[in-house]
Amino acid sequence: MIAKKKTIEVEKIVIKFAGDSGDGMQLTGTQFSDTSSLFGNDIATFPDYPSEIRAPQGTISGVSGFQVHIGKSGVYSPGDIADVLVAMNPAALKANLNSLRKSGIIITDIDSFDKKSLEKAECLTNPLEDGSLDDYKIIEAPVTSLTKKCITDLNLGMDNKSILRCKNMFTLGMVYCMFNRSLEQSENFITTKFKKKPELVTANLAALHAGHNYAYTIELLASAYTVLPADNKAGMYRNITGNQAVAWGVMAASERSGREIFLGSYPITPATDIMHELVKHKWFGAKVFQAEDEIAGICSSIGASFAGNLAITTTSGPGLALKGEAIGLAIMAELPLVIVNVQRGGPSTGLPTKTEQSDLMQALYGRNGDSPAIVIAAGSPSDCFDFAYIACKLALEHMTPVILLTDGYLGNGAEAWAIKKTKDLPSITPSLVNKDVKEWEPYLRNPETLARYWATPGMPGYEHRIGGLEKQEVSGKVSHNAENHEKMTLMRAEKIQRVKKFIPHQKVKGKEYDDLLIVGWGGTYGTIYGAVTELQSEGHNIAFCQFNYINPLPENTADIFSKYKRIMVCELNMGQFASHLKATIPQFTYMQHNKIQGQPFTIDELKNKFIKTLAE
Amino acid sequence: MIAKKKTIEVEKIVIKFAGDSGDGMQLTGTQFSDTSSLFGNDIATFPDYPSEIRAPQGTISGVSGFQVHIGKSGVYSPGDIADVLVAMNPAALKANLNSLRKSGIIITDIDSFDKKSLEKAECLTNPLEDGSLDDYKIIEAPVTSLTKKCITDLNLGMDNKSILRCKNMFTLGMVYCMFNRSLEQSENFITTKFKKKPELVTANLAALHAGHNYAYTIELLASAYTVLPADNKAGMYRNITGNQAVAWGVMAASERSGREIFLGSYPITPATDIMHELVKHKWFGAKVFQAEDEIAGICSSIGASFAGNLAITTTSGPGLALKGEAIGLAIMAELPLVIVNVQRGGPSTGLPTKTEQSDLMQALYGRNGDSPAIVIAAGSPSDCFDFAYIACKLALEHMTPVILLTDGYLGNGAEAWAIKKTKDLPSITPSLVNKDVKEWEPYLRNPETLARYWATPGMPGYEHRIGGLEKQEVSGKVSHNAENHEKMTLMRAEKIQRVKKFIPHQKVKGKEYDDLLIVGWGGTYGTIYGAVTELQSEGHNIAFCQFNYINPLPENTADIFSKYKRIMVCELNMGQFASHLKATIPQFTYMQHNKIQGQPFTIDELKNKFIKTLAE
Amino acid sequence: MIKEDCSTACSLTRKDFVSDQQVKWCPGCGDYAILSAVQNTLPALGKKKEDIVFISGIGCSSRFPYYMETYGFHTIHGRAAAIASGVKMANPNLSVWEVTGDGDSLAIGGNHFIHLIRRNIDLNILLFNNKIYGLTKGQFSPTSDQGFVTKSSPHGSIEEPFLPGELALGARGNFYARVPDTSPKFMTEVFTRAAKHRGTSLVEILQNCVIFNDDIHEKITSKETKEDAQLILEHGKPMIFGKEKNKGIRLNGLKLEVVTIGENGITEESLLVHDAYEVETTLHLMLIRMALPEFPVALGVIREVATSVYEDVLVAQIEQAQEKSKYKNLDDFFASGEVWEVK
Amino acid sequence: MIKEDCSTACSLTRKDFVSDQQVKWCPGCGDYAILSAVQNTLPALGKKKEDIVFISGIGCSSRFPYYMETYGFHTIHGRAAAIASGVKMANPNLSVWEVTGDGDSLAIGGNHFIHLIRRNIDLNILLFNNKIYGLTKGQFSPTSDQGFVTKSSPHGSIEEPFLPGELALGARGNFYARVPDTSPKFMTEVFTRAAKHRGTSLVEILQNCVIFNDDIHEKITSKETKEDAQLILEHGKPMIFGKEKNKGIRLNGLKLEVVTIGENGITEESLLVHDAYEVETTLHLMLIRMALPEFPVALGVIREVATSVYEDVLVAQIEQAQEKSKYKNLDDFFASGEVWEVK
Ligand SMILES: Cc1ncc(C[n+]2csc(CCOP(=O)(O)OP(=O)(O)O)c2C)c(N)n1
Ligand SMILES: Cc1ncc(C[n+]2csc(CCOP(=O)(O)OP(=O)(O)O)c2C)c(N)n1
Ligand code: SF4
Ligand code: SF4
Ligand SMILES: [Mg+2]
Ligand SMILES: [Mg+2]
Repeated sequence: MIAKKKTIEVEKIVIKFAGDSGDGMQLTGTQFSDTSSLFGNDIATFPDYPSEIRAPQGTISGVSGFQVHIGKSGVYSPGDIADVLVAMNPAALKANLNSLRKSGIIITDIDSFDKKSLEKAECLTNPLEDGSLDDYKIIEAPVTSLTKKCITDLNLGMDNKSILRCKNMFTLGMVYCMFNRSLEQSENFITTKFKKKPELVTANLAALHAGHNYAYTIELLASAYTVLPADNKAGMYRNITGNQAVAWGVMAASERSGREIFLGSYPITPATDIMHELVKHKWFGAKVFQAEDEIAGICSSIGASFAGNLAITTTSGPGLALKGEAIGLAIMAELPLVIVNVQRGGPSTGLPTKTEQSDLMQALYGRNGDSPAIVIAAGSPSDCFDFAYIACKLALEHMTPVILLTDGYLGNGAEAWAIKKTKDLPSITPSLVNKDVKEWEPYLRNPETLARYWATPGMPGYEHRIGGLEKQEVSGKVSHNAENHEKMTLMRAEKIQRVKKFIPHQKVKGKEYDDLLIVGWGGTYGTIYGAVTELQSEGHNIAFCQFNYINPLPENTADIFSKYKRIMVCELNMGQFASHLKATIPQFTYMQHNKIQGQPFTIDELKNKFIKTLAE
Repeated sequence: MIAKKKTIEVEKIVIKFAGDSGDGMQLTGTQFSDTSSLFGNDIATFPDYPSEIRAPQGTISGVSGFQVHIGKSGVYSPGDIADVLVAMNPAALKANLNSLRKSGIIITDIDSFDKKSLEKAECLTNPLEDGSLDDYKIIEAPVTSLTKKCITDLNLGMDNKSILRCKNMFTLGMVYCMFNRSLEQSENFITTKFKKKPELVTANLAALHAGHNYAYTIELLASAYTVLPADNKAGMYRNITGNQAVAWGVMAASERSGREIFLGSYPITPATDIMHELVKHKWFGAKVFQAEDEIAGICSSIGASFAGNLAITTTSGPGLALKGEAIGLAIMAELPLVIVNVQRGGPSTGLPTKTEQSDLMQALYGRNGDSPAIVIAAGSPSDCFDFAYIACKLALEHMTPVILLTDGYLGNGAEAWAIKKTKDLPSITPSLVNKDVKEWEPYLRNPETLARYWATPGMPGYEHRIGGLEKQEVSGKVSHNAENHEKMTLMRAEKIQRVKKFIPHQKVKGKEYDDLLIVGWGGTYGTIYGAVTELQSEGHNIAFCQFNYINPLPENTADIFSKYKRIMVCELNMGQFASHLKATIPQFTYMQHNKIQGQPFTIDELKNKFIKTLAE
Repeated sequence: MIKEDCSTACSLTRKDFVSDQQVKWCPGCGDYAILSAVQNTLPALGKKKEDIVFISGIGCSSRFPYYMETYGFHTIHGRAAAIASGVKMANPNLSVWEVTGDGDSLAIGGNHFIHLIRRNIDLNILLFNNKIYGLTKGQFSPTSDQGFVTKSSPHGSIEEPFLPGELALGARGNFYARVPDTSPKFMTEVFTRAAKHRGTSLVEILQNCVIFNDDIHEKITSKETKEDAQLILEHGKPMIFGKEKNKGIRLNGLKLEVVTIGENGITEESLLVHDAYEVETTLHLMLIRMALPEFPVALGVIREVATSVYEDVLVAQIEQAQEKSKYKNLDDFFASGEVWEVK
Repeated sequence: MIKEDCSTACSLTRKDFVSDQQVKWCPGCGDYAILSAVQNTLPALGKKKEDIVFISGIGCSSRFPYYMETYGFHTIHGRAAAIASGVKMANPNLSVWEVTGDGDSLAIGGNHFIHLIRRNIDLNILLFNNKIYGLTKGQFSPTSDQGFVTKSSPHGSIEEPFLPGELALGARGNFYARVPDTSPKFMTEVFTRAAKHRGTSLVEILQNCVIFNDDIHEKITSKETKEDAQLILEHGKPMIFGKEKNKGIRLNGLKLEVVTIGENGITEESLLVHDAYEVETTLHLMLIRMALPEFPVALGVIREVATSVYEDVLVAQIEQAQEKSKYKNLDDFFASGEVWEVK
């Protein structure tokens, strides 16, 4: 179920600033490109003035734009299509929408969407409300009112018009924050430019900082994830973010398993959007419970699972830490449960808006006792659909918690998704009791999967008690017996290992017996894929395999590894998957390439590393 | 600081039942030994009647006893000295105390310690209150009143005297529970014996079950830990349990570091006794806070650490799971903190009263992000003193959380402790700011340890803010900078690795280049030691090293491993230390011997395993 | 083994609710009487056995579900309220009972406790208040009195205890009752009322732990004093108590006072009449706070106010969304929005 | 860099409490005014800068400590109360302030919140109640109104909100005050009272989040309506409010009512006089529950009752134990008990 071939391009990004002629968009664009050059970027820009010199304010013909293409290197044009559109009013939005890529980001001044402006822009309905922007990521910032507020507070004695001229600096501040740029260059610029008018220096600086703080506070993310749908199969497509995809995957699993959805969760960046998405779908019967904390989130889900629902809980790193004890309960009670962890930078509160793969060990081991669970990881935003679906399937069929790892980069990133028909998805057969069979006990197991048979409240004749104390095999009664504990511990371990028989073999991209096998897992799929295929096409002896099944690992993993001279594990942490491989498949030597910067890999950086390694 | 040579003997245990002639002690003892034979034990018994046929009730001369020596094999005598004394009244206690080993268990009927009985037993003060039993583990059960209650409730129409005759069955039920014996043999016995008097069958069975349930409910532990102080050095000794030793070790560290103690904790078996011990020592200034939950336990400790105290939190498995997020905060804030985890059987609530070593992975990895902490483990009850002390020393000197792992077996087990003078302990120099140095920032580091310098509220001029977000190196301000995050992540890792330079080299017991190196860690020290030394003295080529420093591992570990043909890791879990070794020192092959029965290893079982392995 | 489906065929009796597990509390523990009272309560509720679920945390009290021949889940410490909430939301047709202790619900589980009550999910909470941590062998709990000496407070506890009823009303509670474990019939009555109330019902049971906190409720429950120590509230009835049934509670300004009928012109009419249905919590709180020796302890259903129930609204929102939905099914939804075709 | 030790030498001003960090809240956020009010409060308290500590959880509000030139700790979500408790117990000489939000303290941190209040540790809690999760971009919180539409409640929130004051008193709270972020001087007054009160002081600040819940307190705080909407309580003063200062609060049976002075024979004497020191919570709770439009919203220090403080007793127990101790030092203690010698 790995998503098809695609190229991911993260080093380059096109930003278009658009507004009314009076909005100072040229200046804004120039500032951003100047700062980016200083930052070390390659840039290409394209100013795009209104054709009429004095077009009426607020109309489409009055829109002025400035496009900036920035990248680490190799930027040769201002870009055909924008990734980010800053639109100061409805007209600017309307005029530039067709040159924004699907799933691109729109930053807009919500204050400018009043009736009059919409009319001037010839909008019959408000595009922010009529659903026409469903496929974009919209950031509605109150630019006008916040700019006003922050400057009025300073009592500089400026008139309204002069104050409003600072709006562009507010927007610029926001964009700087999103792209991690320093304010310094523009601060200097402002100070110099308005040297003679100190109140303008103060006002513009205030707006710049206010915009920056605003973006910082509401944790604006620059999801610079551009997927070029290179060789997509024929079919219907739509865009999807990773977080949306998780929600939809669970909905599909609900449909195919016949189990109602229950999501118990507590908001946390960058996972909250899964809840936001699912709660929209009450029409589908999804029950979404915003709990008082992460523990109540997972515990309510465990209760719902006990009662027979398809139960999910979603969170990010610190939240997963809080759920550890309860995951242990679900393991002991052998109840189906999906735990989605959208990883962010750690430890502790860490870097909440940045991406990282550093919760792998926590997913494997973050609870007391020998307590194995299935751990899987999605490779791309649209992949999140597939692996959320698989997580539900494995949970329901194997009666166990499944931890699905995604990350901030995937969760916020968008990608074209080949629309699935639910009937084409693999079937899901929850491990329910067979009512025709007379013999049933709570811990009687399916001999093939070792999953126990699920009986849920409401079913007459199956009344039973379970709990977190060690249980007697078969009967499920409390047992303190020594041999039984060993038996049950091994049973729980074996149950998870058996999952190997139900998951696909690991695939490799490349020739057997190549020099170097690159190993990755989860959300780094796109960049590693990009780097390796480029090197392969350049004739290098390099192969690649990206893991989605982390625990258990696919059956043929050792087999694959045995066919390569060297193995290098690339990941966005200090080497957690490498540790896992060493512990589970110790017979090989694993080189490591790690990046711990809260940022995804880039193709160039990987290529350089791989070329160097190949030459060693 | 590893405790000196000693032999641990857990397979054999001597229990003495003692009471008034009318209390039915002979019958009780016989029942217990019969059941134990059926259980597969080797037994030897010794009935010990009062010399006077009808000595006055309640007097010492009226005490009747029955001693049972049980073991897996090789029981040749009823035993010289008892490990457990069941004393039905003060006289029985007094008469048998001198044949009970120090730190042995006394089970006594608290209801029988009234003024009259004490007088009859010629006790001037109540031994339960006058401190004379300080060195024993006393279980004060309300045997008389509970027996009465449970039988009276049945309305059998029995008189008081007949009811009280069932007291022995209550006690027997308790002992069965403690030693994991089935009630069946005695149930059959009672049913047959009183066939003609159904009310006696009912009453005696009720008492037997009530005693069993009582012991079960209050989680009586049979701490069958017998230490034969084989070749102790000259000096003063006293007995100490592992949990007590932890508390005392912390007190000693407080004395030597000049930092006041703060313990924030929440009760949980088998860790609660550390809190119970420490709270007694208000005279020493120890502040003990029974928090509302485990999270508040650790968080209050983090607050106390921020404020400059020697801060500790104590718990067991499920509680450690709840503390994960907060441990991450202490790692990020780089504050000293000792987390003591007394391991018990997992997963989930698991086997709360049994021992296990299955929280190792949780200690290493149970929190979000790359978040390394020091992990150490104590090897014996008295060793808990040393390692609690070391935990405090490392925390204060390296400014980091330290997780100390003990287990239920160590915590409840007792051992002779060579009384330490605080001045003979290694010095502790907390990483405090040097007030003579003018340059200080919150994350300025000691170049040798990489520990930051601690400034605490109340110190003028050092006002500063820290937190759980990633910090700028040196300044400690919030930073979202990519390179800085990588730098800081590596710094936190390196800080822990540096500890290697401050801990002793790992020692080996045995010859270099022997056939087989046995590796253990923590609380299995005694049994592995026993098994290996016996095999060595029998001429086998076997060596042994027991790890107390888990993360980081001692510097010479790989060196040691390289000198043996085969390495076998023995532990009470599914192989967590083995996994850790594979991940950190992957160049060796590790065989495993695991026991997951909530029980310690036994020497015989290890010897058999080792002999078999040596022969392979 | 699957039991025969008798629950629909024959009418249920107490015995149908007794499981095959041996009850493992200390002899004399108050928990036995509570178990018995619950088993006596259920048959008359008209719920099928399979539609009843007992959820507990950890503690002596929390072993309760094992002894009930219904669905049951003995979960983890403090989390029963959250787990029970999930059970009820997942299947609102179930009769869900949370069994918990003063440690389980008011120490580690305090947050779930107040949030459950605030949400008013239709659950019945049986809070066994023995003012001690029983299972961990006797530490003071959040309901233990100040000065209480235990293993963890050898110099006496420093903490002000919660009054469970007061905390529950502070968390916007709508049903609160208090009963002693010594009155079997009274318990059954109150449990029945709790079960019938729609919304979160909290029943605090004054439970005796013979081992670690024996007789802590003795002044309230002992045969000799109980008539003077207990004010048994009945909705619509004047607040009378005492051996001679001649004592009563009267309002004096904003405070309550104990008066004697026949003295100083006091008649039954002078007394407060209990109104459990009153929305304002003022008087209910005063009743909850009455304490010996000045006052008798108020028992019975103190507050019972009907208001909207969480899962009712949840289900209504879902039904409404389903009616209004523009999608017939999931495939419909997936194919909606901005879609394009690759050929 | 170590700053010069000025705190003892010169007297402190507002500026001494301004840190070098750029304040990063949205323009117009109510948090600015609160920060300023706190910085205005501290100089007059007579505490040295180094003896003041700000502890926060996570949320917009919880960024507060960075902006204060004192000791500060921005901890993890919901745990500030527990961490602050540890700080205070470790060093009772410190003036410890907990800064927290409605999500931080009443959602994830609810348990620590009620337990801190029950224990009555001498801390000052500043609870920024904007009735929303700000930092995570706008989900309903435990104080959000029923029906509130947010990203996580597109069909309207189902939950009954907590009243922070009511919950605090349900948890045995002794100091509770409420102030709007729009009244700088009033905030400073109330913060000063909170600081001076020994025991846990809870100040609920009606804070405006311009981004996700703008104007939620508008009816209370707007210039036009505030005089009619606010009842500013002062201990010992009659409860008068309104533009014309002619409205008042009177007790009618067990309920409050709004009356107009001069109408129906009402005089100032008919009105309730505020008694913040009253131990019984009855009237305080009624004041806390007063809500628009029927009533004005009660502001100021509603309850301020002196009672024993946790850490005072803790320290006293330690001192007593030290006095009575039979051990001179640790070596003494180690060598006590049943000791034997091996030769
Ligand atoms: C996470 C966790 N922390 C602590 C414990 C230990 N523990 C079990 S029950 C209990 C308190 C029980 O008190 P209460 O709820 O009053 O029940 P009782 O035994 O008195 O009926 C504690 C602290 C645990 N099992 N799990
Ligand atoms: C363990 C954990 N769970 C969730 C979060 C995400 N989170 C951060 S702040 C917050 C709520 C903030 O609301 P509030 O306390 O009202 O503060 P405000 O931003 O409104 O000032 C949440 C849910 C987190 N940081 N950590
Ligand atoms: S310890 Fe107390 S509460 Fe627990 S079973 Fe025994 S008597 Fe009951
Ligand atoms: S999001 Fe709201 S609460 Fe947070 S800083 Fe902005 S205005 Fe203030
Ligand atoms: Mg209790
Ligand atoms: Mg808020």
